[in-house]
Formats: sequence, structure tokens, C-alpha cells
Amino acid sequence: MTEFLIKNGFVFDPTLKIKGDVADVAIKNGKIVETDAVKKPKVIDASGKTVMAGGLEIHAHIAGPKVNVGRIYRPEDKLFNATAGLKATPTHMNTRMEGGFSIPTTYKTGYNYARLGYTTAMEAAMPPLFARHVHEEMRDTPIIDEGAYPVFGNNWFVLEYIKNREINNTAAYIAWLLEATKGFAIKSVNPGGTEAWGWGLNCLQVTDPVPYFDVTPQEITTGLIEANELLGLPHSLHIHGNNLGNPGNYTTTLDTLKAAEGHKAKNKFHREQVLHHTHIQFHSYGGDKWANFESKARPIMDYVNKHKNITVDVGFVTLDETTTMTADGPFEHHLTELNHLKWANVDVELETAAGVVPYVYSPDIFVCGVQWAIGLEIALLSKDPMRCFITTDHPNAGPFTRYPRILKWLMSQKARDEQIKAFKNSDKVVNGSEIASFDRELTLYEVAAMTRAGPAKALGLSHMYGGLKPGLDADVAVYNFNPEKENSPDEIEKAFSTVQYLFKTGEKIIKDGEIVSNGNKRTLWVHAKVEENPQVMRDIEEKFVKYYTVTKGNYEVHGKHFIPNPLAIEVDAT
Amino acid sequence: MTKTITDVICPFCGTLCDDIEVTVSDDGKKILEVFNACAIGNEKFHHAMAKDRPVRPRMQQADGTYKEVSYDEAVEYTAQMLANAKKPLMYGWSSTNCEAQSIGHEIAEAVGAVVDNTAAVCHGTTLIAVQDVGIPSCTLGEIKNRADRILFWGCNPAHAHPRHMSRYSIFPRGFFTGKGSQSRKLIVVDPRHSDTSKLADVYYQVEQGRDYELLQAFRTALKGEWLPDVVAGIPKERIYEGAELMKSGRFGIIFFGMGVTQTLGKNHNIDAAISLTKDLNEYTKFSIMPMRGHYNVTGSGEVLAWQFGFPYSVDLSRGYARYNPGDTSSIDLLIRGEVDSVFTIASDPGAHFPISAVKRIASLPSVAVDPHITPTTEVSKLHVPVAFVGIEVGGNAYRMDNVPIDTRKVVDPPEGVLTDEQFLERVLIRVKELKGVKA
Amino acid sequence: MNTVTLTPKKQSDLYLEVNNITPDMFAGKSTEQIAALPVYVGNTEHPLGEFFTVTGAAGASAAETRIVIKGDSSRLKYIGMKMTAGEIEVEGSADQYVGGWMAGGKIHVQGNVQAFAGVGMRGGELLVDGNAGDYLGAAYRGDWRGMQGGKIYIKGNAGSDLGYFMNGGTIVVDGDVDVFVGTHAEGGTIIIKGNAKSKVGGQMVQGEIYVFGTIDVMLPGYIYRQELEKEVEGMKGKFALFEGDTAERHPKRKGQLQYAKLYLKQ
Amino acid sequence: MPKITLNLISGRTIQQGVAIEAGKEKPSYREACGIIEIDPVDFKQLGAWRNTNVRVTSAYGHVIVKAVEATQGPHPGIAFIPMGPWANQVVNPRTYSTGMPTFKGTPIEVEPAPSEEVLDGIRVVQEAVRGAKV
Repeated sequence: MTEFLIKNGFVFDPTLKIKGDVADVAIKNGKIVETDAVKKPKVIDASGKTVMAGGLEIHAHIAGPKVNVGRIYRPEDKLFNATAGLKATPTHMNTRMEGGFSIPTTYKTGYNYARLGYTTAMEAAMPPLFARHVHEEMRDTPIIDEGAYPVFGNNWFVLEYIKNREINNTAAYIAWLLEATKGFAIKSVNPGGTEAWGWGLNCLQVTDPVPYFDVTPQEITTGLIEANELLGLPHSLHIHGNNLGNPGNYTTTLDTLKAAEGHKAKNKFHREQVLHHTHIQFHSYGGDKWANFESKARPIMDYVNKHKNITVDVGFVTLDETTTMTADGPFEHHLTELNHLKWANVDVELETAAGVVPYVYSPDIFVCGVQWAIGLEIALLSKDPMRCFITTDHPNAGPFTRYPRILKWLMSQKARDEQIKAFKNSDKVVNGSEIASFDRELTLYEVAAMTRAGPAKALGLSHMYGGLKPGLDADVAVYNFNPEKENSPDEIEKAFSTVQYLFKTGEKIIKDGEIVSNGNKRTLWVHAKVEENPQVMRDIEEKFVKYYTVTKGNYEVHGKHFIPNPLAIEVDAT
Repeated sequence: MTKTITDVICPFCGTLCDDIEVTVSDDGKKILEVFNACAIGNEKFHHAMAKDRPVRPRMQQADGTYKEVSYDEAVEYTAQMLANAKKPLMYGWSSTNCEAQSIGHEIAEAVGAVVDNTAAVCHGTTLIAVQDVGIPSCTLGEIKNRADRILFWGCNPAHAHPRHMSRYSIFPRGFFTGKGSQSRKLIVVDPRHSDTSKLADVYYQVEQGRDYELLQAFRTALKGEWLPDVVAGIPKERIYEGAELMKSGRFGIIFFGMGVTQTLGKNHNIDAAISLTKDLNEYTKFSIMPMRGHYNVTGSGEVLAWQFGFPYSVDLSRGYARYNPGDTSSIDLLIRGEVDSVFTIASDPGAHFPISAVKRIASLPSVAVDPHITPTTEVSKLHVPVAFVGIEVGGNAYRMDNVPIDTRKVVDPPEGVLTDEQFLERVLIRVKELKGVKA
Repeated sequence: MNTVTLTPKKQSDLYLEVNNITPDMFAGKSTEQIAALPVYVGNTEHPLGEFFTVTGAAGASAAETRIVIKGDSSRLKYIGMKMTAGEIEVEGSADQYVGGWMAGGKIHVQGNVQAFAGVGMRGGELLVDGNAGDYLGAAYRGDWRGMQGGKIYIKGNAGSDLGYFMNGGTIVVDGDVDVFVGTHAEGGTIIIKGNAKSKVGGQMVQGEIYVFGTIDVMLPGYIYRQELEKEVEGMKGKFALFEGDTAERHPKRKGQLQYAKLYLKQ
Repeated sequence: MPKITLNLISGRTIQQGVAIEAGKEKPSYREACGIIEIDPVDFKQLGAWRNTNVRVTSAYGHVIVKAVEATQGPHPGIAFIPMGPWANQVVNPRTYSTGMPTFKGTPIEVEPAPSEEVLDGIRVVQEAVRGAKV
């Protein structure tokens, strides 16, 4: 493999504690190496540019059944929004057609992450029965390494085991399902509420019992944390709490976060949190109706800042027309009742559900403006950027392609002020939030923590990703951004929109902003070894015979077609 | 010793039964017995064994007869035809696996073709409706485990999806439906008193072509609004009763078929049915599902959607994907004279398109890839026989509820017969050479 | 205003996609530059000049540019697509998407137009002397925002799905229309001077439809309210007012439900 | 000969499903799909015996099929030809710009044609497309 030496860039890397010093980065055999370890490297002149590790997406909806429902049912998302593929100009000879804005095609998803300097992304909700579909899409998403989180929070096995306080059985089932679906982590979406949705109901509070199963969201969350730490998985429980999107829901969120109290991370991956709460912007709402809707970012972040065993990602609202999609089935029904736009829903037998509704975050609507402010407040109130990550819950709060715009808002008070002024109801937005009073501007070092080192650590992948330490995978992004110069807000956005260079596991992917390789994408999954558990295996056999509509033999994901290039993370919980 | 293969998937209809057992000879070449399949599935497995099955490509001669050619010649003809066309149509894809579809799409992208699947004459109008109003749906297991109200509207599973009723919709005993069919009320709407309707608790003989009116009347009745005395041949009292019956269930499902997708109203019929489902969710839990025909038409839509953004009728001719049924759809393209060559695979437009569209296929350079002899192969310039997917080669397929199931290989294909994937892979390599695309 | 005249030189074997034939694209260009603009036949790209002789001169802006297309345009798709100003005169018939997504200016077609004319229209004027196809003034697939403004006038008949998801503007058809008129409309005005078939105003939330002739079968969700004297398109008459579609949701204004209005001439 | 007017729909039958898998070049395909199912009331008007060949004519074409009594009825006024090449000689190809032909709801005339032959599935298409030119 070719050796590279990226010379004289301004390097930002929390793993090496480098805060913009001019330094060189060397690449050999797919890994970062000491600069003297390369003999005849190709030299990349990065002087006057910013150098960081490849970005890590910890939470996005980019592959699988509900994403594809979004694509299928929104042709208008692609109208006049497509670019040429194979048969176009010679520089594009190697790439495929791209299309779509809020729900781009798989090819566009891979290319766009690469253009932003990202090299790894996690699909945030995999319905186990649809695991093959998720893997087929990930296979067709070029360049980036990907993994997927199977959903467990409404799974009948989990509900029954936790009701009986059978944490060993819960863990054994989780290990089996991770292997059967080639999944990466434990996801829980609206625990209990989505099963209730099977009857058109919901669990809005952590103490609302799940119909028939008679277990509460709180018990499910605690049980899943315990099972996760019993297994010692690389990532923690990844939760989307109850009561998403409703005024006054911040108290539910605090109740959800409290489930982590008294639990300590047990794993060999240097992960410290036991609970990751995702898109916490959607869960930090005050008021008791839309008319008095307000930000409760401060109480939420006060709690998060104080509790080191919790991480969060934001879910920034980008003020775009987008497509919401979540395994929180009842929420999507609630949303379509609000905006009257087309509603798709899929209830998945024994496991979960999902809904999809288009949404227009209009700068003319006061609530949208406050949602925008809450996202920024969460990031700007965070005292530890290694525990608060940048996401848009793509495509829910906006497409991930808006990350450069979010950086602009986070790094420039001026950019925020301009946006506040542009709101139709700016007074109401300012009254309903604290954003106008914030003068914090994030540094690139903090940004590197929130987009690279932090997510890598939280995912238990800091031994591979997130930094430029020798021995890590050679995922390196070079941005045409000189941090020593005065940069206008729009220059920030532009610079981070397309990398100058991108390397993925040592291969040159982007050169001068143009994609030159489809890379060597890998699928991450967790192979957790547990003691044999005959009861759980009997339960699995029984449920397949009686209640599933596929046989157990046709449920498990095998084969090169689905995962041509697997990367199994080994866990021994025996 | 014979051996029995279990968990075999039936590659016929969208029900995609995965509990078939097949006994094969000890050399793995012959299917001896097929268990659990319906009459159609059974026939499908046995037909793969037919002795008179074509095993080499056949080229049409000037006098209309066919002459055997090699696969090399077939690859060359196909690649040349596609590479030289200005707007080739690549139609079908519904009876092959997702792996083959994927390769086909790469060919289509390289040559700037229109890719369309059999939804064009089946549930394409459903997809249009879904694009307009969405679709609250579920997997088939939800129906088995929860549903107590089952509506079949313009579909006849007794004939078209023979095991649907026993596996998923009427008879099975599920988690919350322990009494099987006694747990459920069955409502059927059809202009014909079909074999399915004979099982119904309530049957509505809708006037043919007035499904839209009747669906909208049910929606009106749900809201308690005024109705005319008779709608679509049904007295209003029966419409109010039906609305009450739906509302009073705990979990309901509407299955619909070509009786509404192909009838006057088309996408609007489905739109109204979906809107009815959405309305019912204000009172109880309700879902709706199209009864997809070909076993992997759903998969074709899925793969097209994640690769190009649209589920069928995808026009790649301008180098980016465009979609608008009525313009980019096969029947319109053929009848309007918009395409200049036709590649069909895993489908039979010759039998299932209106004759005016078939005439166009017959008049153009054309290739048909199909294990069978069909009206399409017998009017195309080249017929390429291939292995049966789901019998002689495995590969992924999507059930009518979008659940992906990996089909299995049961026996070897006849000596020397290529699979869809193998043939398409060779065409792709040749097309890329002809188009000067870097491999 | 300056005029550019396009005279056909040769017919293409397949259909020709001419989305570049707009005043916006022609404005400020020489005849040579116009002749060099790309048109498309399937997957092939050709200079416009291969199919047309370009004469006259374009104006400095779209508003000052008029385009005349001579001869038979019945295999030209996308004439006037996305135009914002200026004028197009089509002397023959045109194919699909005439005036698609147009925002301003004026198109006059002397013959017929095929499906999707005025799709996604936002403003301007489209006048057709002959017949129109299906989906006239309709929304693009999946979009809940159909025709927003402007005026479409058809002197002949129109096909099915006229004014699908219409939000604003006016469509007038002198002749008859096929099934589905104003489906899902939330605004705008549709005037049918001839007869309509069935499925008129289905799932319509707001907006107005006038039918001067007959409707084969009324939808069940329309309720007769009263008879009214109205002047429509310069014609006075008595109309029966129906409100609906009661099957659909309707917004409230000042505590009153707002329905779509269907006027049937008596 | 009497001529009756009916409303034609087409669709699947289990016999059609079995026959297409058995082989469309086989006589069983013709037996399953080269038929028109007519209601007893309409048969009376037609004045023909069951299992007589009839000529079906629409605005879009014509075809010879065997008239049989409808098994899934009653449905006076409606005729049914299983989906396939025979039905497709006469169905309304208009798509209303949706891509979907109007396979159900085509006005047809049916008249007895006892001396004419029902072609097999391949020939009925080959004959119809013979000499087709772009």
C-alpha cells in the first residue's frame, strides 16, 4: 500500500492533545504511523489547512426499511436534486449516480459523508427482522465503515425477561440477536411505548406500564443497562427516551437519565458511559403546550455535565424541509396529526415499529426556531465535548449534509445572531430560549472531540478510530481551512463542506475535493460470546414456531452478499 | 439416500412462504417431492425438472424460427444492443434475486436505460398513492398475532396467494388471537362473489369501477357525515354498519389487490383506502397492505429505491435518475414509441402487457432472459434461458410486507446454464468495455 | 421584445427533450450560442442547431425574449420548463411537460399538449388552443404542493387528474374533462365549461370547481347547500353549490369548518 | 348470431397460476386462460352452449376464447378472462398517465364463434404482432 505524509497542517486531535499545532501525519499499511516510519511517502502539502481524524457518525438513519420507505414515498425529495453517475465526465468514471436531499440514495450517502470528512457511520435503528435489508443498503453505501444498532426496547423476549428480572437471559438473548442480525449495539427506542403502539397506545412516562407485558419503560432501561454491562459490549445502551417531541418532556428525559445512576461501565474498550441518550434536543422541551413551548436545555445539560456515566448526541434542527423517521411509531402518528403530511408506518412482529413523516422546519414558525436554539444550547452548555456529540439525527432534525452549517453556528456567535435576526418570530424565539445570551464559540479542538474522539470513545472504538495516534486506522481529513486567519461564518461553512483530501484506512478517497475511490468499506458487528443458555435457546425456538412468520433458519443473516467485508468486534462474556 | 431440505422459500408469489420442504435425489440434481407448498408452488418446483426446458440461448431467424447460439454470442448481442441504444428499456426483475437486480442496475446506469419492474402492471399505482398519502402498514406477523378485523378489497387470495389466509391472515392462531379465525371478522369487497368472498362474514358486491366512491363513502360514514342512499350499488345503511365494524376492532388490516390498482381510479382507489386506514387510527389500530404478486417485485422496488431513489419506472437516460409514471413507465414508453430496444428479465410482458405494447417489443431489438418459454421469449430477437432463482440458485427476496428472506438453492441447474447474475455480470463487463467505463 | 424563431430541420428518431428552450436560457445569447445549447435524445446530447434553424435575436433578459417554434413540436418534451418570464409561441402541437414548473411569462400552444402540462406551475400563463392531456396543472409525484399560481386556459378538452393537489391559480377548460378533477386540492379555481365524468373534487379540502355541463356521478362526500347566482369567466348563471369532500379533514376558520366548493350550473 | 355487451375484467386464478408455472407453451395454459367466464344470466342472452368458442371484441382488438360459466359469481353484466395474452388482446391500454393500463372495466361484445379456434398462448401473441413495425 502507498505511504503518505500529510505535511505542515494545523492538526486538531484530542487523542494526542494537539490543539492546532503545525504537525505531520504519516500513513503506512492502512494505519497512522510515526512520521519516521515512512520511507518514500507521497507527500500531501497541508500547509495552511486543517487536519483531523476521519469523522464518526454516532447516530443517523441511513440504511434499512424506514429509510427506504422515505426514499420510495418521497420522489419530490429527488426532483431536480440528482447528479450524474457512471456515464458522466471522466473524473466521475468510478462513481455511481447520486440523488436525494433529506433521504439520499446509498451511494450519495457514502459519498457525502466522505466529502464532509467522515469515515465511519452508525445506522441508529435496525429492526432485527429487517437486518438483511439494512445490510444490503450498507453494502451499497461506499467508502464509510458502518455498523447498525438492533432495537431491543420493545422486543417481546426482552420485555418478558426483564419483567421476570432475568438479566442473564436478557444478555444471552442480546448476544444471540447481535450475532443473528450482525448488529453492533443495544438500541432502545421509546421503551415499551412502541409495543403499546401495537394497539394504538403509547407509554409517555417512564412509569407507564406496557399493555399486557406489564413492565415499565424504567425497568426496561435499567435491565438493558445491566445486560449491556454484563456482556461488556463496546458501546453502551443507546436510548431514545419516552415522550419525544412533546412540550414539557424534559422531566421524562431526566427520569430516563436517572436509570444510569449507580451503574458503572464494565468493558475492555475504555468506554466510560453506561447510557448514551441520543438526539437529546428533541427531549429538552419545556412548557405544557405549543404556545408556551420553551428550551429546557439548561436543566438537561446540568444533569449531563454532572454525571460522567452518560453521553449524549444533540440532534440539531437545521431549518430545512426534511423527512422524519423513527422506531417511535406513536410519535410519527402524533406528528402526522399535527402537520397532515403523508404518514408511513411499519409495525414489526414481536420487535418494534417505525414511522415516517415529512417535516418542514420553517424559520417562520416559532417552535422550529426554539428547537434550533435548543440544539445549539445543548452543545454550548456542554462542559465535556468528549461526552456531547454533533448529530442531526439524520434526517429527523435535518440532513447530515448540514454539519458544516452547524459548525458555523457553533463556532460563530455572529452566525447565530444573523440566524436569530432572520426568524420571523425572533422575539418569541429569544424569549423561549437562552441562545441569544450565549457568547461561547467552539474551538476546532472541541469540534474534533464532538465529532471524532468523543464518538469513538463512546462507541468503544477508540482503539481504531477518532484520532491520529500511531496505530489507529489511517482515517484522515484535510480541510481547506486556516484557523489562524479571520474566517467569516460562510467561509467556515464552505471549508467544512468538502474536504480537500480524505484518507480511509490508508487509501486516498478524495483528492482536491473529487472522489477518486470507492474505498474498502467494512461492516462492523459485535460477536459476544456467552455461556450456553438452553432456556433462551428453547424460548427462541418456540417463538419462531408460534409467533414469527419466518422460520428461525430464515432469520439469521449469513453470507457474503450481505456483508462482503465484515469486521467483527470480539467480546468474551463467558 | 435422498435428502430433505427444510426452510425452503417458495419463489412464486409475494407471500414468500419459507416453510417448504423439498426432497432431492442423492446426487442433488433431482427434485423428488415438495411439501407444504400450494398447487402453484408445487408446480413451480416440479417444472424446473422439465425435460423439454431450453438450456441454450436461442436467436430469432429471418423466418421467425429460433436457432441455438452460445452464451458468448448472447452476451455480445445483449451488450451491443444495450450499448448502442439511445433509450433502452430494461423491464422485469420481479422473479429474480436482489443480487441480479443490482448488477442489472449497474448495466442500466452505464448504458442510460429505463429500469422498470412488474409493479408497472401490478402495484405501480399503489406506489403512486403511497407517494401521495403514505402507508400505515405492518409485517404479516402482526396480523397473525393481533388482527381481529380483516378486509380483502379487490383481491382474491384464495386464487392468487393460496397460503396467505392460512399462514397470516385468517386461520392462524397468534399471540393475541388464540382462537384463530374465530378471533377475526372477515370483510370482502369485490365486484365478483369470489372464492375469498365466500369465506367472509360481510361481503360488499361493489359496482365495478366505483371502488373510489365506496371507499370515500366509508370515510364519510366514519365521520358520521351524510351519505346518499346508495353508493356504488351498496345501500348506505350497510356502509355505516361496515364503518362501525371496522372501528370496533382492536387491530384491523386492509389487504388490497389488482381489483383496485387496475380499475378506473387506480392510484386514487389506493389513496382513498390508505386514507381510510389513516382515519381508522383515530379510533383504533389499523394497517393496510398491498397483495404483491411476483415473489420479489417488492425487492426490485427496494433495490431501485436505495440505489436510485425511486421504486419503479426509473429513467436513467440523462445520467441521473428521473421518475414519473405516465412518462417513464414501460407501457407508456412502448405505446408512445419512446424506446429503441427492450431487455426483459424475470417477467413476461408478452403475456401481461396490452397487445399494443407487445407489438412494439416485437418490432424492436429485444432480449428476453427467462428460464421458461413465454410469449415474450417467442417475440424477442434473443432468448437467454437461465437457472430458476429460489430453486437452482439462492439469493435475497422481499416479501409483500418488505421482509427480506434469503431464498435457497435446492438443486443444481442443468449443465452449462447460467444464472441471471452470471449472465448479467458478463453483459456488464462487456457493456463497460463498449462504453469505455473504467472497471 | 425580441423574437427567436426555431424552424425544424430534421425530426429526431425518438423524442427530443428541450428543457433549454426557454426565454431564460435564450436571453442574452446570440443565435450561434442558442444553436449550441444542448437538447437530448434518450441518452445522447446534441446541439439544438442540429434539429432547428435558429433565426432572429434574443432579448437581453427573459422578459424581453419571445420564442416561436414553427412546424410540428409533437415530439418535443419540456418546452418552457421552469421559465420565469418572456413568451413562447408553439405553432403546432407539443408533447409532455409544456410549461412544467413555470414561474412566469406566457406560453401559447396552437395545437394540443400531452400529459403533465403546467405540472408544478407557480405563475405565468399557459394557453392551449387544442386539447390537453392528463395531469394538467397537477403536482409532481409525491408533492403536496401542486399548482401554486398562474393561469391555464385550454380551449379544447382535458384529460384526467386536472388540478391534482392544486393550491392556487386558475385552470379553465372550455371543453370536457376526464375523471378526477381537483383531487386533494387545497385552493385555486377550476372552471369546466363542458362536461365532467365522475370523481370530481375527491379528497378536496378547499378551493373551487365550477362545472357548466354535467357530472356523471357525484362523490358521496358532497352535500347540496343552496342555489346561487354567479358570474364566472364572463358568464352569468344559476349554480347549485355543493360542499365537500366531507370524507376529508377540513380546517376551521373562526370556528367554522372550511369546505371545498363545487358549483354545478343549473 | 346474437351479440351481447359485457364489462370485461381480468385477474388471477389458481389454474392460471399453475399453468404459467407448468409452461406457457403447453395446452394447459390455453385451457386455463383462453376462456371467458360469463354469468348464467348473460349466457342465456348469448344463446350459446357452455364451452362454446366465442369472439370477444373491444375498441382495442378481438380474440377467440372459450365461453364457460362463471365459477365465482353471480355477477350479471361482468365477464372475466384470466390475466394473460387472450385478455390482453382486448383490454383498454389507456393508463391515464399512471403507467397502468385499465385491465379491468373494458366494454366488450361477445358473440358465438363455434367454428373458430382458440389459439395457444404463444401463437395468440405471435399472430397479433406479426408484421409489427416501428
